[in-house]
Amino acid sequence: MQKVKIKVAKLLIFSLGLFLLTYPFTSSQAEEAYRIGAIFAVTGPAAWLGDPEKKAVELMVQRINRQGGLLGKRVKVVIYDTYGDPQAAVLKARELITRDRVMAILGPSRTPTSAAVMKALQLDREENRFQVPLVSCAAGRILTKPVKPWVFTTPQTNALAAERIVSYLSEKGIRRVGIIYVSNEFGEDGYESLKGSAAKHRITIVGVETYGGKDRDMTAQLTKLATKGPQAIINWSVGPTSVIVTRNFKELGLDKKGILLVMSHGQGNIKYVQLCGKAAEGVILPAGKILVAEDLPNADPQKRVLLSFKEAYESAYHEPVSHFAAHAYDALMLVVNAIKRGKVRPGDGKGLKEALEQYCRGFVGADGVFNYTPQDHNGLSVQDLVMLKVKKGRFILIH
Amino acid sequence: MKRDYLLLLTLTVTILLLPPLLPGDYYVEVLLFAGINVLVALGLSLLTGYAGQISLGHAGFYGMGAYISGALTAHLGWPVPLAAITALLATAFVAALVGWPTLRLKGHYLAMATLGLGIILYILFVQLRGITGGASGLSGIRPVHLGDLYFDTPRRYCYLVWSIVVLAFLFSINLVHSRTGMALRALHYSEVAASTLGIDVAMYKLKVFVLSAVFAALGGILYAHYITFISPETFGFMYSVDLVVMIVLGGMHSIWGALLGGTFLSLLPEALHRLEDLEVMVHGLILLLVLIFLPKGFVGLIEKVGEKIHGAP
Amino acid sequence: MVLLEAQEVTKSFGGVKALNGVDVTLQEGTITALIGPNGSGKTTFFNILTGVLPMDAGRVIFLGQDIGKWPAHRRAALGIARTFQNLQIFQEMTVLENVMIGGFRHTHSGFFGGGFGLPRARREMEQLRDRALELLERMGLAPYQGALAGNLPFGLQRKVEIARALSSRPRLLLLDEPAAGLTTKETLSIARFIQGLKEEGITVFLVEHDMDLVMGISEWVIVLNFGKKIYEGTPLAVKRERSVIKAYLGERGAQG
Amino acid sequence: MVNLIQYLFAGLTMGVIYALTGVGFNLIYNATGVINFAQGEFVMVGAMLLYTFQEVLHIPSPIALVLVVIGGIIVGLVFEHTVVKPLMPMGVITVIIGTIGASVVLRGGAMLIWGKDALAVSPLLSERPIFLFGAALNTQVLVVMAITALAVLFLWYFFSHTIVGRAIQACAMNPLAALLAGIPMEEMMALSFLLSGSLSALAGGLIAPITLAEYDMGTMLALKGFCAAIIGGLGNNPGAFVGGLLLGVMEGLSAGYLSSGYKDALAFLVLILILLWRPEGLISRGRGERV
Repeated sequence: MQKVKIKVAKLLIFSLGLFLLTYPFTSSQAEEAYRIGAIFAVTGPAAWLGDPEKKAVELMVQRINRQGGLLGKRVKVVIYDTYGDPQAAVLKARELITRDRVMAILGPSRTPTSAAVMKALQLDREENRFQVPLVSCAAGRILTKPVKPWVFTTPQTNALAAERIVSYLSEKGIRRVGIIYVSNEFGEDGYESLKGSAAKHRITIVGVETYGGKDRDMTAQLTKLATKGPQAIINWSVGPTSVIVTRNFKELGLDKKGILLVMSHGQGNIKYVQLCGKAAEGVILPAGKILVAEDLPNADPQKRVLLSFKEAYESAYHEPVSHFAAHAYDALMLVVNAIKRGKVRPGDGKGLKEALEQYCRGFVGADGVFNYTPQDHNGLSVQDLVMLKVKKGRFILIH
Repeated sequence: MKRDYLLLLTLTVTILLLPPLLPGDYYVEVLLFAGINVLVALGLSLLTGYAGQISLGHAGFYGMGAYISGALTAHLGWPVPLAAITALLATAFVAALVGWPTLRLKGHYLAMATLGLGIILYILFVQLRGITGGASGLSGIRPVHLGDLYFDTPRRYCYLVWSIVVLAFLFSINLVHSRTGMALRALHYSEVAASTLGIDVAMYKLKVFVLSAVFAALGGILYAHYITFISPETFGFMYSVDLVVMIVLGGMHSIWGALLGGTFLSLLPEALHRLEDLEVMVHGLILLLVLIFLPKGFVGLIEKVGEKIHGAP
Repeated sequence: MVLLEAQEVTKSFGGVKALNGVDVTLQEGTITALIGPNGSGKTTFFNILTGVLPMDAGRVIFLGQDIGKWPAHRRAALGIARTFQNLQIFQEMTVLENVMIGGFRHTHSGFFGGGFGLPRARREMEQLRDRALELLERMGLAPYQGALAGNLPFGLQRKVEIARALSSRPRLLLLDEPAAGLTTKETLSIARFIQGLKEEGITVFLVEHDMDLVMGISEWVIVLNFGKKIYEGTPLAVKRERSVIKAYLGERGAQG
Repeated sequence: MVNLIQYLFAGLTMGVIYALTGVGFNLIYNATGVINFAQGEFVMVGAMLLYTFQEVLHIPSPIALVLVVIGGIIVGLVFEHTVVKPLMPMGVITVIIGTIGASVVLRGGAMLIWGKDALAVSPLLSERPIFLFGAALNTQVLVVMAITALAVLFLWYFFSHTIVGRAIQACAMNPLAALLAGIPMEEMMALSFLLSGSLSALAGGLIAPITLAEYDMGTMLALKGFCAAIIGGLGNNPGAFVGGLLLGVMEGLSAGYLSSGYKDALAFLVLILILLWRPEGLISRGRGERV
């Protein structure tokens, strides 16, 4: 008799433990509101992407609700952290849909996490079980080329940024270019895009080098590239590694050898300039207009939008607004715009998807003027990127 | 022996009843990923818990299973079962090739060597872009289906995963209670004594190493064919560390430690994501507290509770 | 019949010559003792015979086969079992399991058989269990079968190690200081027990310091000093041999 | 030819960082026989503290570095008291997992205190590199190399020529005998953690200008620090110094001449080869194991 008692005790402990751990998550009753979910890499190796994105969305939802909400109803946003891990992104996306009953998901921040969510929830198929559109803040081509029915993206894709750089360089008569990129999804996609654009503009790539996300010294790779006689070196990376490349470039005195250092739109963040200190002087990069909002000509429709967002963000968080915050801002505002103009009812994911495809033409966002169509779920063009130069610690508009 | 079969029966019953009880697909998916973690941790429990050989590189074998099976179905369009078997054989072969020299090492040195192996495999997943899709990841991995029965809903896949976990536990229980299992425990406590009893210590260590690598690869295959998109960082050094933490928290001295530790570490992040920025720190604190207050892990705790009720010697 | 013959066995650690061309012949069914002062190379010789240590030169012939190069586990498969000077029992396994695994060489099921619970594997486990229980009864260890070997007092742990060695039904049993740390009463029972083995046809080769035990039960005694065999003979002859006394008690001792 | 020198300088830059971390490992390994997975986090805390003292509170660098060392001592002692001491009796694997848990706690804490962005720290000497044989070398590297050499010299002298130093070694080699010899084990262990904590924190402060300070910079540092310690022979401080430089130079050359993608793979391959053929490391004399 005693033995049986233990068996039962063990069974109970095991099932109870499992159930208790999961029980507290049952969702609160969903009252009448527009429920929008968001998953960003708030912590972990890609925290510099997710953190500003989360802040931007929280800020704008507060403002919308303060100004009477959307079509008279409150906007409720649920934000989870994926720490940049694809498995966690899939789990959190599923949780947003099945438990929090959201009608749209903003994010994730990185291409692999976005691709994992797209595949797991079958968002690349027209008919899928969940009928919830994903508005990703990642720039990878896998999300938009060819178009995925339920996936939209807001950042300027690597292809656009690469095209902007290469066309600018060829305009300046630069024919020989070296490329160095970080061996992650952003770097690889950037390299592929640069190869495509360079071929189109008949620019020869004299050398290619890579480095790891955690590497802290790239003098070897830069020296090797310099020996190939490039007129410009393009670095494609995000985060601290780009600071190291910029510093090493200066230490090696490559700028004195007349080599131009070009960064990717991943460096669209004043913190990058602050971290590099004097080493960033003279570096050029493509970026969204948000970084030079004040210098934009008044006729530019984006100026008003950018200035109000920039002012709101910087007064709320006391840190300079970045490119990545702009991606999340656009993701939210595109959804809000589609709901408002398409009169989409709360919870109608399919209605929202169609509204995004119809009512987001010529929509003035922070990253540019969006033209979503059923065939193009990125909707941006090369004109949405401007060329900037770092001068005395600030970005100035040069093209 | 009989006790373990009863526990396995308890697990099977729990797994059959649980998915329908869970309120939404999200929980089923958490349970599914927990099953995959438990399967990989079970292999490590046999290797480290029973045979005493530490490995800090098993995420590499987990990744091999995922990438080989994934690439075969994505690039060459192989049927899933064939790709899976090929992945298991390839992983077993590499594990044997690599295990033979490294298993001569002991303690820290073995831990360092396996750590190095895991990182080398990770770097291969990133650099062999033609096959693995590099850091941008590999997509287009075909979902699992037997004939026309598609395992594409979380619930069906959860049953698939946990049925494999139950079979793996059945295999492990038999193994642990067989002469082979005793030989593994013997060489754990004294390799010299074991060899003088006729146990080919080097071969036994290699076989259990390959077995644990195959379990890891099987976990990788199940992961790849569910999520149908994989990228290198899932198979990095941190997962190898998580695996060891799972068996230590669960209780290294018993295969059931892999079940409890694996499930616990899979549920912990889900329970903590309310804490946002605090999550990382709380995660570390919980690990430390369990280590300090539960020397033999959860299984040890349950055994102690059992002893109190049972009043065993 | 000669069971084992060691010829010219040599082994050195760095500059130190632990064994210097030692020849030993063991007749089947006899009890032979290996004695000598500390550091004379006794345990090293044991380790070489059992393959735990490789030897620099020499040959080891067992039942006509040269097993000099064989690894420990292959020699054990021929029926060579041993105990250790510094106890090597499996602490976290029960006494029963320690003795069961002793019979390893008589079973053949592997990972495949064990894992899938094939009938042969299950039968083999039953055989090991029955054989071990019978042995434990004989050695009076049955009451401790469920206890962890590591928790037993020293004397009992020694007995468990011997039981484990016997569980492999060896043809040659090497005992490395079986009486070390035992009370006189326990030493007597070990002596009687070893003689019992002789009736079962097991050849015993033991290293021992307890002269009463050595002289009491061995039919042949080999004396080592500084890695060289200085004498071998019957216990009586060895007792009187001057060179042996000199080796043990030094010059003046030998005169007295 | 200039390229070769530049690759060597690249190697030296990272090499000194690996060397310093490797020495930090040895200190704890020598005292407790444990590989401390939180060693990388000790270095990270040092880098972060320097940022706070030097960049935020604008304390002049020499004094800031001293404060960083004091911070490192505190971290080392708290770590020993809360993690190592309670877990020691439960075996090596459990202690290793304990250090992993501690590294996660330190990382989480740093993220809360200093945020998630990388932080820049100005170097001790000038920003501009110096040019030797036509190749550029960051001045901070020379500073780090000089201090590391000094630290290794001090530790070598401390462990071989002072009573306290020998006492610590005795504790590691044979705790029971050390206890019987009347050596106060508690203080010896604490002293080793104090040394390791302070050295690693100093290392963090010194390398921050080169690598930037980031809350999750610890993991990769720990891995490479392992390699350095093992190449030099676990427990051998001069060995770790040379091992770190070797590792760095090898990475620099492979990035320059082979492919930079496989640089880390090569480093760990060398680690495994050394473990298999000379586990006692390239530099130190062999240490047999009694059967």
